[in-house]
Amino acid sequence: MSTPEASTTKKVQVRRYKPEENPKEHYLNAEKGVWAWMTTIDHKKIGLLYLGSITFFFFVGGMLALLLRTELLTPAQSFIDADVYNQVFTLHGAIMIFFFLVPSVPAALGNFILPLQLGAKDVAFPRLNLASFYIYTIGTIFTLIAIFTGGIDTGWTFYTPYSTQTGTNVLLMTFGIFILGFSSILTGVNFIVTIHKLRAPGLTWNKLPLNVWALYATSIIQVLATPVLAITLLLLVMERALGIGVFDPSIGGDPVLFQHFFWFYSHPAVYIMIVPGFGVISEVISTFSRKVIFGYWAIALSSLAIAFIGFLVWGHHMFVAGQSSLASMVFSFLTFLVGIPTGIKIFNWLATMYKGSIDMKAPMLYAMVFLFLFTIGGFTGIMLGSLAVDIHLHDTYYVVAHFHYVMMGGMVMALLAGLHYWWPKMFGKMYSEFFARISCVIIFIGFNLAFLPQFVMGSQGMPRRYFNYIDQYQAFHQLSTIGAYIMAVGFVIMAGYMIHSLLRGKPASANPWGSRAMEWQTSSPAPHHNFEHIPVIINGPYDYHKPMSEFQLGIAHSTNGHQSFEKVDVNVKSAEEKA
Amino acid sequence: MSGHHISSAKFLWGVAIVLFFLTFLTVAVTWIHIPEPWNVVVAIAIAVVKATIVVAFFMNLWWDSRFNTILLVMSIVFFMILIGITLLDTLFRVDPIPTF
Amino acid sequence: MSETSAETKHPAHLHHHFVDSDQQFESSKMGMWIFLVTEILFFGGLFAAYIVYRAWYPELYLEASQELDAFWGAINTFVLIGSSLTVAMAIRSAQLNQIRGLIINLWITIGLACTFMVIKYFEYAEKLEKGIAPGIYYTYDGLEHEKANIFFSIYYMMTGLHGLHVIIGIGLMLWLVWKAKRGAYHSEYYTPVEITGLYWHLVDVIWIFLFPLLYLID
Amino acid sequence: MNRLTEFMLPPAKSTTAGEVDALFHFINVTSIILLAGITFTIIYFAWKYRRRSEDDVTPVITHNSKLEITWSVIPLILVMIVFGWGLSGYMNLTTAPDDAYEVRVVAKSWLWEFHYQNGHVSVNELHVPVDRPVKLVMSSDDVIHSFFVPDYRIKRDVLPNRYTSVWFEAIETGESIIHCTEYCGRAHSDMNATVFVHTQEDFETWLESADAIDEDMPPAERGEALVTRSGCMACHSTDGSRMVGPTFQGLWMAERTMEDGEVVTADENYIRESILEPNARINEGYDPVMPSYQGTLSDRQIDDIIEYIKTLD
Repeated sequence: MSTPEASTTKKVQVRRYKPEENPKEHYLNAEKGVWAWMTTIDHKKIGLLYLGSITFFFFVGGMLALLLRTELLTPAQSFIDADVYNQVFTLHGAIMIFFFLVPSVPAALGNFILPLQLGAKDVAFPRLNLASFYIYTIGTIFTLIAIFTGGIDTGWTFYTPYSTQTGTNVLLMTFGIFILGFSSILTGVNFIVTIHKLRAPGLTWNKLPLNVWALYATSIIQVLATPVLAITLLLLVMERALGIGVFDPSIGGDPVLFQHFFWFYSHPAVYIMIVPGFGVISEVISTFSRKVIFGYWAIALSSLAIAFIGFLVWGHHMFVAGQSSLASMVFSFLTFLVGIPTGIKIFNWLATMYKGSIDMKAPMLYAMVFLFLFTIGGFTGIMLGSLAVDIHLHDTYYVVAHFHYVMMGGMVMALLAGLHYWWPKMFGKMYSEFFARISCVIIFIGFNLAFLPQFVMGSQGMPRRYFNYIDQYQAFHQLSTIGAYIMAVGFVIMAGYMIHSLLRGKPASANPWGSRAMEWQTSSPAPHHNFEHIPVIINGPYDYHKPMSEFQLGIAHSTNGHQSFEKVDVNVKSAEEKA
Repeated sequence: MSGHHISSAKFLWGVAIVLFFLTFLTVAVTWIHIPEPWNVVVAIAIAVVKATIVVAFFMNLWWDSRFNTILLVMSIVFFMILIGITLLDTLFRVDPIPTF
Repeated sequence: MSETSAETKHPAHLHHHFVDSDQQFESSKMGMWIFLVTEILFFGGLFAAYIVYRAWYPELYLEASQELDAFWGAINTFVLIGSSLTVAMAIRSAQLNQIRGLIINLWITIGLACTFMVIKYFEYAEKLEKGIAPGIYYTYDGLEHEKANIFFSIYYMMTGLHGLHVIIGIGLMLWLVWKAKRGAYHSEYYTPVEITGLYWHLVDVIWIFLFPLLYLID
Repeated sequence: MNRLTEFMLPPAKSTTAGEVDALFHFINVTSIILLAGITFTIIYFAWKYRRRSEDDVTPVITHNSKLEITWSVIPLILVMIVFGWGLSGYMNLTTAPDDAYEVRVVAKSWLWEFHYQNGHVSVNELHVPVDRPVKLVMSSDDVIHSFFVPDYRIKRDVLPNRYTSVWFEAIETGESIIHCTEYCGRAHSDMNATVFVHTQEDFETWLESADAIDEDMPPAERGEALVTRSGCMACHSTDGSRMVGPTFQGLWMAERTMEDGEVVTADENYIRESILEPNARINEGYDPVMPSYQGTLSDRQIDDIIEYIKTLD
C-alpha cells in the first residue's frame, strides 16, 4: 500500500476467515459507560450517535408537520395563529433538512458502514469524526436556543429582505446552521480521504460497493457546496448585524443575489440528501435479488454525473424570481440533463431484478417503495423544470408535493431500507419481519394519501406556506392531513418493533441476507476493530456467482494471535490508485 | 515518495525572490495606466502566476500526488461555475420601465 | 487510541487504523487539501459578490479603491510572501531533523504574521477614523457614489475574514512551536507542520488575489 | 382529457394558458405511461422472480450496452422535447405585445395596489378589459412578493429594488383570484386580490367613474367601502378582536399607549398620520409592519375613513 508505483498484481498469502457467529465481544460492549460513548472515536458508535440524533430530529420535525397538517384541516385559523404557523413550517423545513436529511444517510449510516465496506478499521480521521458530531451538536444547541428566544419565521430558505427585516431570531438560527455546515464539510473530508487511502488490499476502484461510490459523490458535493452556504449565511448574519447591504435592497443590495448563493448550496444539497440513498438502494436490490448488479459503472458514474450536473442547475428555483431570461433558459436546459443519469439508475435497478431470486424482506420492500415514489418525484421534477409550466406551478403545493416525494419518498425510504438492511449488523438483533412489512405498507399508504392530493391542489393554484386558504382546497387538505396521521401510525409501529428488537430481538447471524458484500463477512455486531483480520478482496461485491468462501479471505492481523495459516496464494491488485 | 520532497534553501529563496519581483511588477504596472479592461486582466494574470508559484513550489504540489492537483483545479472550476452562471443572470437582466 | 496497543513496529505517532507512516502522512495531506478546497469556495462566495458588484458598478470600484493605500497593501504582500518563505523553510528544517531551525523559522513566521496584522490594524483605524465603517455605520461623505458603502462592506468582509484566518494561523503556529519544543516533530513525523504550512500558504494565496483586486484599481 | 383538465387545473382564462396546459398534460400523460410501465415491471419481476429456494442460482448479466443506450437516449429525446416546448411557452409568457395596456402594480405587506394611467388607484382589485393584452409593471415597497393568477397561468416575483412585469390577455369577462406566492410574513396567505375582467366599454366606464362611484353615499358609508376595498381588514378588525394591527372599534378619541410610552388621543390628526406614516408612532405591543397609504388614498378618502371609524363604538 505504501508506494503508488506498486499498482501491478502481487502475490499475497491469505486464509479463509469465517465470521464468528454471536460473538461475546463486539464493538457495543468493548467499552462501557456514557463517558465511553461520548468520547468514542469508533466510527460505528459515532454512526449510532448520529442515528440517535437524527431519529430525535425526525420525531421533532414530524410532530411539527402534524401540527401544520392539523391546522390546515380548516381554511381559517383553528388552533394556532399565523405567527406560530409560520414559525412551525420554518422549523419543520429547517430541522428536516439541516438536522435530519443532510446528516441522515451520510453521517449516520455512512459512518457506520463505510469503513466496514472498505475493510478498514476506521475512517481516516477518527477524532475529526467525533469533532464533526460535536460540531453538529453545538449547531443544534444554537438552533434550539434560537427557537426558544424568539423563534424564526423566514422559511428554511432565509430569503432576503424578509430575513433581514423580520423581528424573529434569524441571527442565532443562521449561525447555528453555519456551524452545522462545518460538521457536514468535515464528514465529507473524512470520507473522501478514507475512500482514497484506506481500502483493503485488492479493493480496487472497480470493486467498490456502489454505496461507497454514492457516498464518495455525496462527500464531493458536501465539500464543494457547503462552504458557499457558510459564506452566504455569514453574509446574512452580517447583513442583520451591520447592514452591509450586499443582499438587502433597502441599503442598495440585491436580494436575487442571495437566492443565487443560497441555491448554489441548497440545490446540490438536495443531492447530498438523495445520492447516498441511491447507494443504499443499489446494495439492497442486489442483495435481495441475489444477483450481480446490472450496469455497475453506469450506476457508479451516474452518481458522479448527478453530483456534477447538480451544481449547474440551481437557478431552476428562480425561474420567476427575476433572474434574466437567458439564465432561466440555461438552467432549464441543464436541469433536464440531470434527469438522464437518474433515469439510468432506475432502469439499471429494474434490470438487476430481472431473473433474480427476489426475497421481499422489509429492506427490499422499502426499496420497491423507493423506486415507485422516487420515480413520481422525478417525473414531477421534469414538470417543474419546464419553464412554461413552472411559471404556473412555482411556489404552489405542487412543489411541496414534489420535494416530499423526492426527499421523503426517496431519501427517507432509502434510509429506512438501509436501516432495516444493516440493523442486524448494528445491533446483532433481528426485528419482526411481519411488523416491518406492515408498517412499510402503512407508511406507503399514508404517504401517498398525504402528498398525492397536494399535486392536485398545487396545480389548481394553492400557494405554499399559506396559513389560510380558499375553501375549494379544503377536501384536498383534509385528505392530506389524514394521510399524515396514517403515516405517523406507521412510524409508531416501527418504533415499537425496533425497540422490541433491541431489547428482546432474536440474535442475528453474521450474514442473515446471504450477501456477498464485505460488511457481512464479519460478525454481527461487528468487532471493535471491524475485522479480526485484514480482508483481502478478489471479487466484486455483487459477484453472486462466486462461492461465499472467496469473499472471506484475509491476512492475519499482527496482533490478533492467529498463527496457523491455511496458505492460499491469490493475486491481488494493489488498492492504491495510480497517482 | 511523493509526499516528502525536500527543497533546497537556495531554491526556496529563489521562489520568494521571484514572488517579490512579481509583487513589485503588479504595483508598477498601475503606474503606466493600462486602459480598461486590460488593467484588470494584467493584474489578475500576475496574481495567477504568483499563486501558481506558491502552490507549486511552496506547497509542493509540483511533486505531490496528482489527485491533490485535481482537487485544487476542481475548487477553481466550481468557483468559476458559481460566478459564471451568476453573471449570466446579473449581466443580462432586462427590467421593464413603467411608462407612467 | 490504540497507540497503547502492544505493536512492536508501530511508532508512537501512527494511529492504529493506518498501515504505515506514509499512508498516514498522505491521508493527512489529502485531508488538508480537501479542506483547502472548502476554504477556496468559502472565499469564493465573497469573490463572487465582489465580481457581481464590480460588473454592475465599475466606476464605484475605481472611485472607492482610491481610499485604500496601495503602499501599505504592497508592504503587507511582501510580509505575507516572506512568511510563506519562512514556513517553507520551517518544513525543510523539520524534514532535515533540525528542530532548532524549525522553531526559529516558526517564530519568524509568527512575527511576520503579527506585522501583517499590525499594518492591517492601522489601515482599519485610519478608515474608521474617517467614517468608512462597514454597513450602516458608514458615514464618510468623501465619495459620491451612492453604493460606496457596499464596496467597503465587501472590503471589510474580505479582509476581515482573511485577517481572521491569519489570526487562526498564528494560533496554529504557536501550538506548533509548543509541540516542537517538546520534541513532537522530527524527520519521520512532521505532518502537523506540513499541513499547517499548506494552510498558511493558502492564506498567502488569497491575499495575493485580494491585493490587486482591492488596492490596485487604477 | 377534459375531465382531467377540470380536475387538475383551474379554468384557462387567458390566451397563453392553453399552451401551458397542453405541455402540462403532455408531461403528465407521458409520465403516467412510463410510471405505469415501471410499476408493472417492479411488481411483475417481484412476483415472477420471487425466491423459490435458498440455493437459487442467478444469471450473470453485468450490462447490455444496446439496452443502456436505448434507455438513455429515449428519455433524453423526451426531455429535450419538453425543454423546447417549455422554452417557447416561456418566451410567449415573458414577451408582452407592444400594444399592451399598462397597469402599475405596487405590492405592500400585505396588499396589492393597482395604479392606472389616469391616476386612479385601486387596492386589491385589478380591473382590466377583456380581449386586450394587459402588461403589469410591478414593484414592491418592502419585501419580495409574487404575483400569481392561477386562471391565467402567470406568476412573477415582485421585487423591492427593481421592476418586473407579467402580461396576460383575458378571454372572458368575470373574476379570477390573485395570490401572493412568495412568503412575506404574517398575513402572507391573506394577501389575495381579485381580477375583474370587463368588456372594453364597461372597463372605460369603470375607470372614469371609479373615484366618483360613491358620490351619493354618506361619508361614513363611503369610508366603510374604502376600508373594505383598501385591504385594511387584513390587519384591523371592526369588532374589537386583536389582529396584526389594533382594532378600529372604539378607536375614535380613545387614549392609546405607544411603544415609547407616549399616550396619544386618537383624534383626526393621529388617524391621518397612522394612515400616511404608519411607522411614525407604533401602538404598544404591535409591530411596525403597516405600509404607507401616501399616494393611495386621497385626503377626502381619509376623511371618509375617519368618519367611518367615528361610527364604530
